Amino acid sequence: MARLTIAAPVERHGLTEDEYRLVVAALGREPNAVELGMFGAMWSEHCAYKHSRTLLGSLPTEGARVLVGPGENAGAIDIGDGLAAVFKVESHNHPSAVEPYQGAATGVGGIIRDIFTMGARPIALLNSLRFGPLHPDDDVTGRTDAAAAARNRYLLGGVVAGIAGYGNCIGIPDVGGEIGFDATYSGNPLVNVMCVGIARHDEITLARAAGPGNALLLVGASTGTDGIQGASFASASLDDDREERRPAVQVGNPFLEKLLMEACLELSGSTAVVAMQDLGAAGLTCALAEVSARGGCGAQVDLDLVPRREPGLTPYEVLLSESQERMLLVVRAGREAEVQAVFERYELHAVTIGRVIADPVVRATASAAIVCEVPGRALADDAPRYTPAAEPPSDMAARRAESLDELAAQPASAATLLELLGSPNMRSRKPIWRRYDHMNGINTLVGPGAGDAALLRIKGTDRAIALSLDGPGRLGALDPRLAGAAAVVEGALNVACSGATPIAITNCLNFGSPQNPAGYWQLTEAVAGMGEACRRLGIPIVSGNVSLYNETPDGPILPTPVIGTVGLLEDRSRAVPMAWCPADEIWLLGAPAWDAAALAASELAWRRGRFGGEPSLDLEAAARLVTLLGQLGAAGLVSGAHDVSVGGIAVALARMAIASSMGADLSMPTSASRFPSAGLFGERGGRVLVAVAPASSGAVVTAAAAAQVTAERLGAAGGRELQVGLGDARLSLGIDRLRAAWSVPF
Amino acid sequence: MSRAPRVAVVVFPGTWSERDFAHVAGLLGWEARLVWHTSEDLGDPDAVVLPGGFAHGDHLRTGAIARFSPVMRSVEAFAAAGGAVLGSCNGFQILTEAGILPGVLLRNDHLEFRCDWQPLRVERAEGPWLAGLSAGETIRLPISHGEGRYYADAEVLDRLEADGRVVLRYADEDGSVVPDANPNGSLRSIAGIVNERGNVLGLMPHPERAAEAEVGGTDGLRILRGLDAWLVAQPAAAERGL
Amino acid sequence: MRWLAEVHVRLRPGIADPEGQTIAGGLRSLGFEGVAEVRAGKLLRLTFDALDHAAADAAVGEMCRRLLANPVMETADWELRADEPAAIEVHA
Amino acid sequence: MRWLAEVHVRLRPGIADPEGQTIAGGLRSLGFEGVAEVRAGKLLRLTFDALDHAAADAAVGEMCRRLLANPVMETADWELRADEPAAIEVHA
Ligand SMILES: Nc1ncnc2c1ncn2[C@@H]1O[C@H](COP(=O)(O)OP(=O)(O)O)[C@@H](O)[C@H]1O
Ligand SMILES: [Mg+2]
Repeated sequence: MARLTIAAPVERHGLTEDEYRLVVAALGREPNAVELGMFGAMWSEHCAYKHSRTLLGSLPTEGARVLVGPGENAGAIDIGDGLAAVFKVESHNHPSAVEPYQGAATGVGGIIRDIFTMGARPIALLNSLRFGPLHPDDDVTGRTDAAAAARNRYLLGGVVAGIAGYGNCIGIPDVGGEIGFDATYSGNPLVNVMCVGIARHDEITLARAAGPGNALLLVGASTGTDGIQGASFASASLDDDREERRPAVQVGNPFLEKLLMEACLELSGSTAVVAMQDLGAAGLTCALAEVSARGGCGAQVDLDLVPRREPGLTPYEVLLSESQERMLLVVRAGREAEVQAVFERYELHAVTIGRVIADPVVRATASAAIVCEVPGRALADDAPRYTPAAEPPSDMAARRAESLDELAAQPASAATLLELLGSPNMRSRKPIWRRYDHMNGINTLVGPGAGDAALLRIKGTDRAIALSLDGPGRLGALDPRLAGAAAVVEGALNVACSGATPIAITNCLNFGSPQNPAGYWQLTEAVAGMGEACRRLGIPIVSGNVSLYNETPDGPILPTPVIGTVGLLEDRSRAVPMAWCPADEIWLLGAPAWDAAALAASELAWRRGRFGGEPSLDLEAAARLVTLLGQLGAAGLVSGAHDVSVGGIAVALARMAIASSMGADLSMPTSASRFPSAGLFGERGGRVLVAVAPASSGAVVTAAAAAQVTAERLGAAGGRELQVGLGDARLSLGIDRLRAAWSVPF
Repeated sequence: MSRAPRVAVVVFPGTWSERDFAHVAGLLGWEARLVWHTSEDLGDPDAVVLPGGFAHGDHLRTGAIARFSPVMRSVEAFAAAGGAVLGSCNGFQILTEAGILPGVLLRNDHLEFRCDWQPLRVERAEGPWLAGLSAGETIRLPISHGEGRYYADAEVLDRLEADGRVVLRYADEDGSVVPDANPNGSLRSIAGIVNERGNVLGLMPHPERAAEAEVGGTDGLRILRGLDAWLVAQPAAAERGL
Repeated sequence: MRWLAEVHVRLRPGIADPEGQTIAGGLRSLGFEGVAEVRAGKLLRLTFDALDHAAADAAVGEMCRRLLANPVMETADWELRADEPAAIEVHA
Repeated sequence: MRWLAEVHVRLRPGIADPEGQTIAGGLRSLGFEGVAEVRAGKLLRLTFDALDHAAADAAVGEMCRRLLANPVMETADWELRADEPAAIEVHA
């Protein structure tokens, strides 16, 4: 097990020589080994956002509905009736690469704690996953050998089991997400988990210590040597000696967290509690530093009072242990007993380990001697911020210049549609989501598989919230800025397709090393694109997470900005499903994409080994489409909707046909006949298929015209066949064949 | 019975369906009381519900530790006196561990957790919970468990069948009990059983999750509603000496 | 004094063991064709205090009967030994 | 010839063991106050063919390394013996 020796060199703590000098400056003296460890963890990329904080400052975080923006444990937005939706997405990529079950499970546990720490009752989880190819022949690049594929299958199985194991046990439904496969994720899977909670405005609890003399209570699991160095570990790339450098694996205990959650929620309304902070990366050190820095005061604790799981822990280990399921509470002096009584009822022990002090330092004692005394701000806020060199990958220009005309001009065949439907990035996700309890709490109106976004009712109101967690596929390889923007647009459209209005987003930025100019360029571009799209759509970003150094000796992952979108549906009786009804007219809304470049970064292009081209997206048009969908939904004019994403129009139509168990007779406009494959399989964003009752089509056309959104009538629903005419070609497939092709196991 | 039925919903550490049952009790006009597992006082209820969840994290065996909670003494007494008891999911597992119902629920044969809507064939429609259904009909309820594989030795199974105590079986959409429709490998596709007197029902599915059309179905409501009619025909709990 | 018991909880013969079957399948697909059968059970290592060997042994039997094994489908056997300092480090 | 291996898969020292903790709590609440610690692990009983004792032992070690134990958090030890008819009955 990785145990640090007191004589550990600076490198071992992940600090550079320059950073070490900054530490000395901040303290006005040399740090002792314990303090050095604290800085090493707190100034890690994972905790300090050294390479991203400056960029994140450019994102729009204001909005009429924003109650709590970035900076707290999670963001909070007003959803009416004095209620707030509290949500955030978090990554657990590196721990999952090492131990998939526990890595994913503790990721779920961590994001859930972020939500109930805010005083909100978690009502939903979503997860966004990326893995390398599960079979060598799924990888056209030929980079995936049998061993790598086996490892990827092991990682997928472990991660899904870990998410299910934790979420099902604690009783929070997992209602949606996405999963994607690409060779660049081999050995470096992505595990992003989003949690959404509901709180009354007056229940929202912040993590700001205040009032010298107030008590610091440590609650939950006892402390062991779990995950020491976890924070710095998450910030180092996974080179081959990870087996050796691996810290002790953290084991999640959802059963304990359930008790912790219920007790904290019971206390969230209480005036006895000043602040709550969960213990995550960098453990007690981070919790103490952040609550005191946020509150502009200090904290003094006696480490001898911290309950231990095993004998012989050093002060260093107690301060940096990442043992799971622990919380720090700031409790009004004199009211400790009343708070402790609540925890006792839930069979938990809350121990007073120290007090808030006026002096703005984190001071810890052990056997009556001071083991560390560090300004909280220095730990929490004063890490250096870097803006390293940024440069597009050298081959970028050449790849974008590549023409896709030849592939795009190929006839769009039924065989290709079936191939795409059954491909790992498109086939049914049911084998995954049926392993998650997606109904607990009986709020799930639309669950996984049933729509682009999950829809959950808010009991006691007419409202529902729509939730989506989506990433940009391969766009990042050709245009990271577009990838950031497209992910925001897809999230907004997923939510809008269910009839809801997108009101806020959270995000998780999964990228390679920022010390590599291409890596940092991808990060800057993606953040810029996200910001542009959010401003254009008028959606604030209220929380997020950054995971860098996602690379293996084979190179970095695809730039993967994952967007969690929350939408509000005022009248849930107006919810829009993904299916169509007999005789419905099928309309395509949004900027037409019949040109060859629509195939850029598409699944079809990748499967054919065409990794180039110039992807694009008309943000203005997409914004108008989102608004239009809101109007159509509110007016009850559409009976079904689904956004065009991976696999293009053809796959989107097939998905709707399968969902409706009904075919349709359609023909593409003549403008599509020059590049049939681009027309049917192109994945350019900002397009939606809607099903409209004949009686309503006039109103839809008028509304679309008024909103300046292009609307194209493709045909009508009915029969057992999906028929698509394109020029003189005609593609025709029975529902059962579509469903069979789509329903292949992983 | 004039007043609203009083239902005690038992809460173990790790239980998570109690709030959902309370919500549905509200729809039914029942008075639901959550009873923490360390209490022996069920509060003179007309019926007792053991909800779903992961009592004690399902560690060791589902329900193995829960059965020793003080509240179980009262539940046993209530059941023995003929009171209406419903154990769903984890509640069913606890009832078998406690020996109130025979058999045991083992890990699903495919080793995965399974959450889905599941058709069930009603084998017998009697007693406090099922009288509102009709024997032979097919209903749909959500299942959500990793350890629902019903097991008992052949003798016990034969006795259960002979006494007509297998009340619910996993079936396909048209109500045929076929291996493919069995979601967890339960012997004889058993999804629910009752005790000798028929007053205690244990089932893996979640009736409380099928009580409103907007969340997917109302067959669960039909099951719970059965209690109202049954209670009318019963002497009050007090008269039964509870 | 302190005792260390290793309790083996086994599925009764004849009861289907999908976990064991899956592990056996996994081993065979890794090339261990010689694997005929795998049965999965639980290993519980108990550290506890008891007066003497007899009392300790009786206690373990009682723990198995009441909680650790369910007679409907499981059996339990155990090894018992005094817990020497050495052993403490092992599991501390 | 046929061999019988009892593989004990244990959590490494220091790795949290929620299951063991819960079981210990359960035993104490049943009145076994003397219980200091419980560590939960897996018991895998393998029946397999190998040429001789050395080959069988090597095979088990390989199976543990490749599938049965996750070195990140688990260790494995085993007892190996030739599988006599008697033993076969036990687990047949
Ligand atoms: N990892 C996952 N966990 C839970 N639900 C998932 C996961 N992956 C996909 N889903 C669900 O499956 C459905 C289809 O997913 P996806 O194909 O990504 O959406 P679409 O193609 O409709 O945009 C969605 O409802 C989504 O929420
Ligand atoms: Mg979508």
